[in-house]
Amino acid sequence: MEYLFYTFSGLAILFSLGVVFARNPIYSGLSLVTTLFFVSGIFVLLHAPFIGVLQILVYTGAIMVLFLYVMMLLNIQEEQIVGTRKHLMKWMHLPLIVVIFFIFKSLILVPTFSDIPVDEKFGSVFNVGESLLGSYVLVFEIASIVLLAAMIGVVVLTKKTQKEKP
Amino acid sequence: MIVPLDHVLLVSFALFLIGLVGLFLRKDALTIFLCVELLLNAANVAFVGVARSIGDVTGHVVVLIVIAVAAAEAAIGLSIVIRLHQNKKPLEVQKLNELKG
Amino acid sequence: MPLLWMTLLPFLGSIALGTRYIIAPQKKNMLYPVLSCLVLLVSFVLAIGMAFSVLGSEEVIVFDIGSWMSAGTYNFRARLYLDSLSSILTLLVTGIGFLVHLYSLGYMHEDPKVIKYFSYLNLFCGFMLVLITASSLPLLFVGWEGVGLCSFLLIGFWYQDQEKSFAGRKAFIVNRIGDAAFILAMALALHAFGSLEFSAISPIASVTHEHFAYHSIGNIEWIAILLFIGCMGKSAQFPLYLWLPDAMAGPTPVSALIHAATMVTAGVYVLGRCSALYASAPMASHIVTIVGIFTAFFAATVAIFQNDIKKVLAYSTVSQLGFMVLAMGVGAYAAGIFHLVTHAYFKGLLFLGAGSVIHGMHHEQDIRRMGGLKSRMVATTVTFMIGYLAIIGFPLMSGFFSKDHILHHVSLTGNAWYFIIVLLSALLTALYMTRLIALVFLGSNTRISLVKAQKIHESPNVMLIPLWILAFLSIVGGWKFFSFYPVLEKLFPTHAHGHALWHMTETSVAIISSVLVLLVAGFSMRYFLKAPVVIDKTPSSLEIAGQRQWYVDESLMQFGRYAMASLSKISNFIEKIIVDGLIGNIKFVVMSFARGLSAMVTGIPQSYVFFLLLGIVFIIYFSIGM
Amino acid sequence: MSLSFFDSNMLSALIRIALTTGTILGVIVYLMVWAERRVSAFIQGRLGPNRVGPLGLLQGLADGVKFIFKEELMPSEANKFLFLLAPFAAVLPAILAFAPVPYGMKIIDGNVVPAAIANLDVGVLFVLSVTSLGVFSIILGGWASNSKYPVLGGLRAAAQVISYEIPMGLAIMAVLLVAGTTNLTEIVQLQSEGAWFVLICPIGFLIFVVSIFAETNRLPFDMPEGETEIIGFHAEYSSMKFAMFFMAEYANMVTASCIAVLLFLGGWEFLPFVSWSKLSAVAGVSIYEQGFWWLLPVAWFMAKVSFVLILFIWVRWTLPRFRYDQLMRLGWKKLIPLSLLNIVITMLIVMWVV
Repeated sequence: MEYLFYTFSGLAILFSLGVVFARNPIYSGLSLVTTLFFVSGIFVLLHAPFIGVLQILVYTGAIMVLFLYVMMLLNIQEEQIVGTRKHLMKWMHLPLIVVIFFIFKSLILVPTFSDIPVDEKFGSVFNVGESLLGSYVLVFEIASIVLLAAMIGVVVLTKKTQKEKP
Repeated sequence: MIVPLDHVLLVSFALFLIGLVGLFLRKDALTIFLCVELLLNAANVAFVGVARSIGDVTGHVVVLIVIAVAAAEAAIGLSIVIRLHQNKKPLEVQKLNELKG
Repeated sequence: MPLLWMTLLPFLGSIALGTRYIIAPQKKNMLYPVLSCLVLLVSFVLAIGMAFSVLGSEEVIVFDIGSWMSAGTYNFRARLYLDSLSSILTLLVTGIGFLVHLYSLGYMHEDPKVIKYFSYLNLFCGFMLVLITASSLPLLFVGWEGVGLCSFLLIGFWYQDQEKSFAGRKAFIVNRIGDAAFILAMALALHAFGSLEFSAISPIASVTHEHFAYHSIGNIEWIAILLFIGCMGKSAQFPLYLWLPDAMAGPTPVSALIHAATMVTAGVYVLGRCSALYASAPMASHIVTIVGIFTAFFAATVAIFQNDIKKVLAYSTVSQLGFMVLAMGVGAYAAGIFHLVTHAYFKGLLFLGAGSVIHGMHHEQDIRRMGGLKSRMVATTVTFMIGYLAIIGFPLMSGFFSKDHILHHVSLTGNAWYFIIVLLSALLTALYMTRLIALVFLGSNTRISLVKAQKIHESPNVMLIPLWILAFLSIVGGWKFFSFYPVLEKLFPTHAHGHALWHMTETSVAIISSVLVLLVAGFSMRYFLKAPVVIDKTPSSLEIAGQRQWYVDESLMQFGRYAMASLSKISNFIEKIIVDGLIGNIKFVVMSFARGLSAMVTGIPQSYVFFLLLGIVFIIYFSIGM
Repeated sequence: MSLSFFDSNMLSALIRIALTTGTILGVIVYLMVWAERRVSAFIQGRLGPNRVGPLGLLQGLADGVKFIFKEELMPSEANKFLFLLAPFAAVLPAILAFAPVPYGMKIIDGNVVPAAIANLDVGVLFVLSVTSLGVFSIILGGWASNSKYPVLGGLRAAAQVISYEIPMGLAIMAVLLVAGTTNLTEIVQLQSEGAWFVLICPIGFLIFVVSIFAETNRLPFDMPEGETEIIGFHAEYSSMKFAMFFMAEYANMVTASCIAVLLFLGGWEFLPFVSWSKLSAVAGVSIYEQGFWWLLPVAWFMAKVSFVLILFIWVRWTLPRFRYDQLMRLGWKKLIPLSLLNIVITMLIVMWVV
């Protein structure tokens, strides 16, 4: 089954490159959607079915729809990645350093974790739900408040005030 | 499923890196949003990976919260973009720098 | 209980008069001043009553008011304490106080604010009694301050006049300097002896040398010196005598009571009260003697050139105080206190006499414009003459006895210079007093303007009665029966007798001094009566110097101004350079730092992400990298 | 059981996938098209297609052939790739949603083996999330044809689908509350012992049905097509691509009705309080174990699904089409509050009854 994981992650990385280098924002949006699909596949393979499904339901189903919706609504034209090299280089050198630094760090650090055999029910809805509403009920409530705030924010931002009404 | 953890972390880091590069590379606001979403996903992968290896469901709870917050952030971000568009402002990030020090 | 009532009554009197004055300041009503005189009379009677039981015997009357302050381990108990020394002084204060009250009934009759005047006077007597009957230094200090306050109020009584109010302030400030030293002395005493009761500090009755044995000599010396500086302020010794001549700005009865009889003697009383302390502090006593002698001689020289009748008497007071202080320094505590008593008599008499002269001459104070008053004011002249004889030390007068004792003790010290200077100042006293008598009373009255000549009138009886009583006391004060000297002698510790100077006995000293005095008096009388007194002739530089107290007053005031000016200059420097400089610059530092930071905010999200990334790297590095 | 079964034998998985998709796309969708035309004709008092083949059964085939030979039109300047992608994006989620749906059950040596492609533990959620993917096809379809009207049509339809997703989700939540599990087979088993969930929360069922009409853009909510008065998002599509959209719609309908049956109408159970196990006890033969008897519940399940499908068609030809703002108002102002209320009610019921 490991090959499945590697295919999923390979494709995910491939499509995420697509997100970054696609000329047309719509294309990058769609490639992000496919990346999300593969990421949810990774989740399922890592014993997190609930998260995987939720990823599709919430992330792909709602957020990406929103993104595409807005992109189409605003009818955004293609954007030339012009002068990427200059633009790129000016900012690029630092992330590169970070990259190299990180790779070494993670390779050195990670083996300290040990893989614990995990029972069948590990990532199921029941388990995650239990801990979500059990020890992390406060976090759950705060998340709901964040969403409420976002809703109010959106309403306030997009409501056409008197003077703007065409 | 015996996927060693450092491979999962490597994958998540690759995604994070690509998102980062995209962030610096792209100019218009929407694509930058997408790259941010990519970053968040990379983080989620890492969380799930570690949760799987230490057998603790907390990782999943965190991912849930991250998704919720991402949803809120996307909503707000997009409504700002719409507002910008309505006021005929350019969407390129470089041009939107009135908030200068 | 009588002790409490005696001290309390003047306070009650002053409060009664004070409220009456506040209620209706305009309405003048002579009933209240009479009331205050009665109050003083009652106190005097009480004082006499207690004196009978206390004088001469070891018996002591104590009245415990209550615990006043408790500071940590030590708590002060305010107690009134009457032994023979303080009973003598109470007699003096209440007696002369009553006489002055009686006198000012007449003197202050026309003054609109007479009720206020009498309430202040009562207050003064009250505080003086507290000072005298206090059993511990803090309570004494209460009296001390109260008396200082009242002197300020009374000197500056006619505060409308700028110069008079300045004199009041000057008196208060100079006293404050003395009080500061007094407080330090108290502090040191508390530290050294652990308690401020006189019985602990300097038990008069049983002086035992080992009492002071286990105290470090340094402590005792310093306490004595600091106490003496306090007394200098109050009893107008050399550097701090400035305020007394200016204090003449107050009404004359005030000068009589406060600046002759009672307040100025407070310092000498304290020296007397702490005599055991001074007995075992040779260096301090030495300083006291020197200051006393110098003050006596200096004041006497200045008095010769003064033209204002009250100024002459003021300087003579300073000089007589010098005598008392040097007596204390020399160790003749009994003689010092006795001179204090007799001085109260004749100096009170002289001041009240001068008061009635001024009253008669309608506020004319310049003796060069007076003369030949003997024909117009017979009673004043006679009493004044008695006072004059007493002060110059005419044989068998009270002044003669007290001055003679002092001279004798000075000679006992074996120091020739001391004896000569003291004798010389005694002679000078005779000189300026004769000049005063000659110019004011005996000479011809050509100098008085005709207009004023007719109006000269004798003072009313209410002013003359006190004069006659004081005159009688000045004569009788020294005699066996009346004198307090034997009582005092018994009270104070006998001083180790050095060999007498040129082995003179007491009587031989008396004879020499009185002969010299009479000679000087005679010659000066003849000189002053003959010499034409020209008012507007340009005074010789010597006279000017004399009048201006050899410029001591000006120089000291000048020094004060200079000290303040330089102090302010220093603080100004500090403020300008350090404070402004430093704080001013901090502003620039912060500004430049802020400008640097603001460059970071470029408005482009990417740059923010860049810094975000930087942060992540650092966090990772520090958390894991180490 | 879920994943292990999957990776145990890839072959059986493939067979099952082929079997189900084939039956759905081929048989059921085909019959649906036919049934649609017949029932609508019957409602309108006419016979409907009966010339081609017995009772017009082959009419669908004829239409299919017609579509294939139609000219492939492609609007100029249209975004080629997306234009082609849209129809597939429509069909894919429709079929994918059918994966966790169990249409029967067989007990092999003691443990329950649901007849489903993948007995997912998160079954219900999976269905929900996949149906929400349908929106992509609508948006892409509209936008790819590069002309104003389809774009607006697409966005309108997308808005409708999204806003009706919420009441559907909440209705399902109510059921989950009662069921306590998201595994579809377990839900059906629960209904076999107790009462069907439609009896426990009828309002939930009502809301669910209304919202699946909207989800599949069926009348009275068929704003996206709206042949008559408004241009839907697939105006530019023709022939095969249009057929794909059409097929996707019917596949969605089938899946939605299966879910409705599973969640509310007791799945393959016989009658509300009469379950097959009871019947098998009475009839002496255990239906689920022996031989092909387990196909009887499957057939019963199919009957129920067809009943719901007929309901679809029936409603389509009786109710007038909603205006867009009425439609949205119904969705947001009426259905969502109602579904929240429903959840509260079911919660109370669950607390008292269970």
